[in-house]
Amino acid sequence: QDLDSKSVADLLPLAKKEAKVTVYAFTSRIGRVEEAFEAAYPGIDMVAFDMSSTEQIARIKSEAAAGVAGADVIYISDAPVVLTELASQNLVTRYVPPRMESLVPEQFKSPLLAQRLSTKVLMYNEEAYPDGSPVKNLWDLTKPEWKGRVIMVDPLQRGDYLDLMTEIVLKSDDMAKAYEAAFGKPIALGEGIDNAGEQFITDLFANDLVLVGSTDDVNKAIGAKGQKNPPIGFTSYSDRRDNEDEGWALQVANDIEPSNGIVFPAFLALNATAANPAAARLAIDFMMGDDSNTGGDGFKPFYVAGDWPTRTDLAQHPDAIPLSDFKSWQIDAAETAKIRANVADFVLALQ
Amino acid sequence: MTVPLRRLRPSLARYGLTAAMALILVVLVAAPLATILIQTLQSGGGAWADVLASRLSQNLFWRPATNTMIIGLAVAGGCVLLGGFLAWLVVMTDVPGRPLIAFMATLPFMIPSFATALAWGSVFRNGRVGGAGGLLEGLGFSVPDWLSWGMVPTIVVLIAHYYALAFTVIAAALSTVNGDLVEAAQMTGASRKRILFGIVLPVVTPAVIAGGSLAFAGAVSNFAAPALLGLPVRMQTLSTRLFGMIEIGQTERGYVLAILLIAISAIFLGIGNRILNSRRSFATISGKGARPRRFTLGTMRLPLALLAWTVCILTTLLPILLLLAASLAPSSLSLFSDWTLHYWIGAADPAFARGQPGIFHHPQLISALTTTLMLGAGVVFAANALGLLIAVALTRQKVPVLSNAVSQLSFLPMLLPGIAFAAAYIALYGAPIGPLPALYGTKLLLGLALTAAMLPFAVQTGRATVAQISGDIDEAARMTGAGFFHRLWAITLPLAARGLAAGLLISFVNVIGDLAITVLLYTPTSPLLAVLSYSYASDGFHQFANAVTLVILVISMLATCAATLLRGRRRQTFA
Amino acid sequence: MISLNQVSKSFAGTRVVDDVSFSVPEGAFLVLLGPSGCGKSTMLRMLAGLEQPTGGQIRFGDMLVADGGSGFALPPARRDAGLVFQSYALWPHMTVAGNIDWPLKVARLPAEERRARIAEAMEMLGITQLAQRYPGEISGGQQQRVALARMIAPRPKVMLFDEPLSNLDATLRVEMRFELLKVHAATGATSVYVTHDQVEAMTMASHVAVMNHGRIEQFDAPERLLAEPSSAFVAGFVGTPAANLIPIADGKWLGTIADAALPDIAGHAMVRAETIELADEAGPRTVSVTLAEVVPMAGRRLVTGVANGVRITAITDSTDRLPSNLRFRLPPAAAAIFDSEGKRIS
Amino acid sequence: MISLNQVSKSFAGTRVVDDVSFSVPEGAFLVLLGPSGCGKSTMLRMLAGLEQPTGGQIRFGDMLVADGGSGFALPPARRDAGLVFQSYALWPHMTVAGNIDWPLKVARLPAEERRARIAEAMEMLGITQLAQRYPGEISGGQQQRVALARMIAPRPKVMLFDEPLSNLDATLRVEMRFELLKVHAATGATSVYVTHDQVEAMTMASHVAVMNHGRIEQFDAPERLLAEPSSAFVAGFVGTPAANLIPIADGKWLGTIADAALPDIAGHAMVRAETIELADEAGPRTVSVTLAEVVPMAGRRLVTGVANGVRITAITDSTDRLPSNLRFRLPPAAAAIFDSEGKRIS
Ligand SMILES: Nc1ncnc2c1ncn2[C@@H]1O[C@H](COP(=O)(O)OP(=O)(O)OP(=O)(O)O)[C@@H](O)[C@H]1O
Ligand SMILES: Nc1ncnc2c1ncn2[C@@H]1O[C@H](COP(=O)(O)OP(=O)(O)OP(=O)(O)O)[C@@H](O)[C@H]1O
Ligand SMILES: [Mg+2]
Ligand SMILES: [Mg+2]
Repeated sequence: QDLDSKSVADLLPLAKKEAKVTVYAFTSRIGRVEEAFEAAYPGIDMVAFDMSSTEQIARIKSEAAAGVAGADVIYISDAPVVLTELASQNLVTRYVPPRMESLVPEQFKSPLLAQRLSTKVLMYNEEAYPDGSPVKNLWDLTKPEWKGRVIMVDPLQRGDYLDLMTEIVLKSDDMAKAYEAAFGKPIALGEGIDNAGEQFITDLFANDLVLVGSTDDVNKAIGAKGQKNPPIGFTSYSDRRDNEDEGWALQVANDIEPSNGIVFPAFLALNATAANPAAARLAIDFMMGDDSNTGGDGFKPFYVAGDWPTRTDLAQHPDAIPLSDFKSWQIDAAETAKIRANVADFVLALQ
Repeated sequence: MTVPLRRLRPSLARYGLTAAMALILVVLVAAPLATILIQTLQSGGGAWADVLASRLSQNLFWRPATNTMIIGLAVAGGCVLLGGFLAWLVVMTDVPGRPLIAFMATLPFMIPSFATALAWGSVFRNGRVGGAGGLLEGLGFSVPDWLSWGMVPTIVVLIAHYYALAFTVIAAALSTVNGDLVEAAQMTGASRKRILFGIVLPVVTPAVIAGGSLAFAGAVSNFAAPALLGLPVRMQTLSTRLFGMIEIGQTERGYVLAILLIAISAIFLGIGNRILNSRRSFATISGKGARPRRFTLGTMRLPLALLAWTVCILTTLLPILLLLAASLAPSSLSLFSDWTLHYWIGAADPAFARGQPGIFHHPQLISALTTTLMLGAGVVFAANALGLLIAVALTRQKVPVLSNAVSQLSFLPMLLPGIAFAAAYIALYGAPIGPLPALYGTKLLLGLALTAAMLPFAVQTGRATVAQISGDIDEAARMTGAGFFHRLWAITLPLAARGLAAGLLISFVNVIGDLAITVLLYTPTSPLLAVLSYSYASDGFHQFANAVTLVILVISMLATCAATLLRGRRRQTFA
Repeated sequence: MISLNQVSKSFAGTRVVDDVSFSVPEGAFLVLLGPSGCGKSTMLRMLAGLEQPTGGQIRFGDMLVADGGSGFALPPARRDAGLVFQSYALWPHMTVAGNIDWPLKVARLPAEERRARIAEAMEMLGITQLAQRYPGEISGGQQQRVALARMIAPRPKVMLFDEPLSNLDATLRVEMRFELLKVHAATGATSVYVTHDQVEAMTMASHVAVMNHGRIEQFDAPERLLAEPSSAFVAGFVGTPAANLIPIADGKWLGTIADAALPDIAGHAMVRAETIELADEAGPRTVSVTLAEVVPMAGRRLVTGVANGVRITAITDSTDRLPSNLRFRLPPAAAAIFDSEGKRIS
Repeated sequence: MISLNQVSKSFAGTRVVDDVSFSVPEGAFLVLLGPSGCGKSTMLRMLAGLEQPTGGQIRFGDMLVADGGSGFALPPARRDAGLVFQSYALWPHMTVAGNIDWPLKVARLPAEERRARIAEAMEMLGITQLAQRYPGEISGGQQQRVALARMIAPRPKVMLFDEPLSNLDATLRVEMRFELLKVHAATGATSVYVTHDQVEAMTMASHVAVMNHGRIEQFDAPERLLAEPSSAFVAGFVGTPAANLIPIADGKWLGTIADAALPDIAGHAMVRAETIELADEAGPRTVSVTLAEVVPMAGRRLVTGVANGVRITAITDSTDRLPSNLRFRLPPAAAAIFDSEGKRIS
């Protein structure tokens, strides 16, 4: 509490005494953060573990049960699970560096501090559709011409895709409106279906939705050049940066009714029983970026097109659509968490 | 005082080893497993109801379970047939190029199964998931979905991946089969095929069961192949389901599925156990010396050789080639163009691969390499030493209930998803237990968990070979007054050497490739190759990940070579 | 030195050794004789400590080595006994010399001594030139000799032999039994020796135990066994050739040929082959037989004929051709009479 | 029906079968006799097709089955031969009945027939009650009988036996050889039979081949072997007991006892045991021996003594105690004389 309000300058001597900070991170880019951090604060050793959000969650829970403090800082995605299973049990706690209080909008500061935003949005092959997205409305995906040609990762295999499904259900009202726009008549719900979102998911699956195991398979399927009739599907906007290397033609479909997908946060949080509380706070502060307009070395690994910093003061990445122009739902992790399991069960019943 | 001691001693001699092994298995396997079981029950057991008796259970459990069992049994059968056939060819016939076939046939399970699946796709893939089709579509054939996706390709790919396990274990066993058993069969006028399936494979039943069980366990817990080939037609297996459940935060359901997977598998594995525990003996190494027997294949020599070569090339060279290409080609869409060594040795270049330098510039590659090797070697020796002891206990001391428990327990780690296994280890041994310090964060904990995870391989292979040594050989050594470990070292070990080498190899390959357990338990000061590969992959640097995978593969291959050479230097008279 | 007290052994419920008691002094040479499957090997294995009796006690001298009741068993290693396995049980991964050497190594003999013992044992068994071969590369008889050499080299106090010469030729067997007796005498060991060879039994044994169905039929000195078989089984089992056991009933040989000298019971009369003569003519106590086989032995011929399904062997000195209508003349008195249970009556 | 022409076999350079030629007609019963390691098993294995001769041809009837020169070999499966392995080679994972059944299954006999044959074979070998046991659960002799049953049940045209009765007791052996001869006669098969048992050789054989060091020493009818051994080796090897081979030199027995009847060469004189008498007093052709052993046989006693390191066996009828100062009187004429190479001279 006391520490929470300390400035970097005040934290530094304490952190130096601790001399070490352990970070669990869901991305290997933490390696580059580590180098930068140790260069910025010599004498404080950052120890970084790279593991998926799921593995972090398993590890944090087991560690808590065993009474050991593994990490000081947790850098994690998979917001709904983190909130319900970690934050609510106080296994991880919120920390917002004083420096960030004014730079990060409220919605990204609570219940945990979000460092940046990622996406799962509808994307298409710009080589096959040079005139823009062939789809203007999510409901188009349930039409016969897209039968067997919509692709995504099995929402029961990956949390972010389940979040997408959940958001669609949460935004049922928008979905119902979009239905009218697409078919020119009000939506009629099928039996046992409670809302337009569920109806959409049902119809999508009924339209021979193709499921795969990883985002990369989606990218390849959609993006591969030289296809006459490529599928369309949901994936990460930021993967577009690999277009050149991989030979893809991925492009985001932004103008979609009611939305092209979701934007979700990556959290930076403290371990409630951190062994190095000061260094932990210092590390979070560092990872939020410095005062330069690209966030400096601490944020550099995350300053990529298709991911947006939650800080409002950083410059837009030149290659990407600004967040404000991006037509996505920003998930509300708390709301999502509430019905996520039900949506999972709903999807489970479909396949 | 003396009387109870007197009573104790003979029963110790009779059950002591088994009891000791049971104790170790409780610590290594049963306790962590119980932790997981308790977790699933803590919240009222709702997950059990969801999985077994709810409107969801059909999709959540029953259908995936059915698929899993079909796959498991088909793969086990296929692997035993294919692996057994190749083992027979290599060990018992004069097929040309035996050493090379032997070498190649051990490779497939070192190649990650996604590469094998990729190889399948490169031929049979159709346009269902976009992109270009495979070779067949390229030639103008239209490939139906059942051949591109789902059950059939999954089974074929898994057989192509796991038959090497069966091959390795069965070949080791066959090489010790006393020639006169085969000769006796030849005298009856039986055809080669008849002898193979009527005598040769049955006399090495322990190895066949070991190979089959390992393949079964591998197949039912494999994730990559059903995820790659099954999902597009919405075929789910228990492993994809439970992986998904854990992934989307429904951990309890995931663990319930894992426990159910274990339970179902235990039924099938129990059948194998019963055969091994029956009165039947499989002592093919007799105390009368033995001459090895080789069939001359005659006119079938070339056709059979061709068949073996085709299988080997398709299941090893093709996936390896694809893997190699995938580590050289900038685009995963056209694997055979624009090859560059950048991903291996390139210096950092901001304009290419997001500035990532080649893997040989990775600052931790060397330390990852050495840690991997050291850890691998340590774990493998620990696991196999234990495995041999367990195998001896199971073969020589048949204690009614305990033996069965030991046998089953030693197999379970193979079926339990690594993430669950590792989590249980942290939960159980992470905190201090009584006077014992917390093991969390130590290499010891990782070592213990990996040792437990490798036990199935060690026990199965050990058991297959120990069962072949006729009892009187050991008894003759007991008569000399040599102690248990002395006999183990001088008599059992050399006679079981081939099988043990197989066990060492299989577990080594597994341990250096293991990710699921390592990723939760490793210590960051010493990353492992698998973790390295994983972090590359998780950021979308596939070429780099594949390059590291190839490094792992090369290490595995070197280990195989070493094992072969070691074996070759021994005079193979009894075998 | 070895004494057994009501020792029994069951496998899965069937008794294969049944209430066996006997004792032999130190330095004795006990031969176990008996039909296939009667429990001889099981006996040896119990003495060796490889099998635990299900009942009774085994003592070596004063020392209890196994007690079926309490389950106590001294492990084989601590009995100072050696066993030649019926199946040889050679270690297939060791050379001939290696096989012989290993027990010596276990006993921690100095290298010098070991070399000498190996050389001696191989020399004695005529396998010196096979030293570097593996068990799979030598003949059956050679393997058997290796098994013998391996057991003898460490000079155990109790030597157990399970048909150790069964795969050797007659000439070698004569040599070997000579050598074995020498070793036995030199080491003062107590030996238990299973054999099917009557000559071995008669020449080597200080005591013979004839077993049948897991029980001891007779335990005696070898000469007494021949002279005074205590049961029909023993009478018909020992001797080269074994005595004829001719069924009698109502005072008639084979139930047909009346003889006043015979008792009036149903049973068997023991008639030694050498007391049966070949007869030219029918006459008293003469039985007509069909010729089964003629075996030259000890300068004579054993002539076996079958009468009423009973094989009868006679011995003849003459080298004449046998008449096509062969007749045996039985002796005036049977050497012994056994009742229908096989118990000796006279 | 079986003929061998200059058949040889080498293992790693050493010839273990050396230039063997002979032939036997269909239905013959050939016994191979010879010391341990002389190549008997190897011969059988070549006949079976399990071993390829390195030289020479083997024919079954007119059919060439193996040719060492060209490397041609008819596979074992196509020779219609059966082999009882010296090591039994029972399949450990099958029951006794299963072991016997498997070859019948391979021969595609109908189930009915198979059952009958199994029952018959087991009955004949006295192992009926072991049908459901596994090989590891029966005694050595029982295993050997299973091996026999397994070979006999399919009734092959060529039956090869490698010491098939070595682990059976004398009584059972007599029965078995009787049964085997019956099978042999009934099926009209040609048999080749390796044994160390002289009685078996003499009673079963139509032809005997005595082997030594891979060569055939003598190939003859059994009686002729005893009566007219063609070499010192054969003389000293066959017979129960085998004839004495007493060294002679310069017309002196044992180089010391002059005898005008002896030729003036260095070699061996063959003296049958039955022609040597026990002497009370020193006298002509009398040699003083140390008693080695006494074996009761065929109602007589074989007395073996050692003189100058030479074992000499005599036969005595008397049951008297042997004098402590034992003397043997040699016969006036040796039955045969062999030169120092072992070749027969007279
Ligand atoms: N693989 C081998 N390498 C070298 N020598 C061998 C091999 N197999 C057998 N021999 C030798 O060949 C000779 C003949 O062996 P074989 O088994 O034919 O003898 P045998 O006459 O059957 O003897 P026995 O009566 O002891 O069984 C033996 O001296 C044996 O040592
Ligand atoms: N494991 C077992 N289970 C059941 N019966 C067994 C087992 N082992 C041996 N037997 C039986 O016990 C009896 C005695 O066996 P043992 O080996 O002692 O006979 P043996 O006298 O040595 O015979 P042989 O002269 O044939 O070697 C046999 O009838 C055999 O079938
Ligand atoms: Mg026995
Ligand atoms: Mg032999």
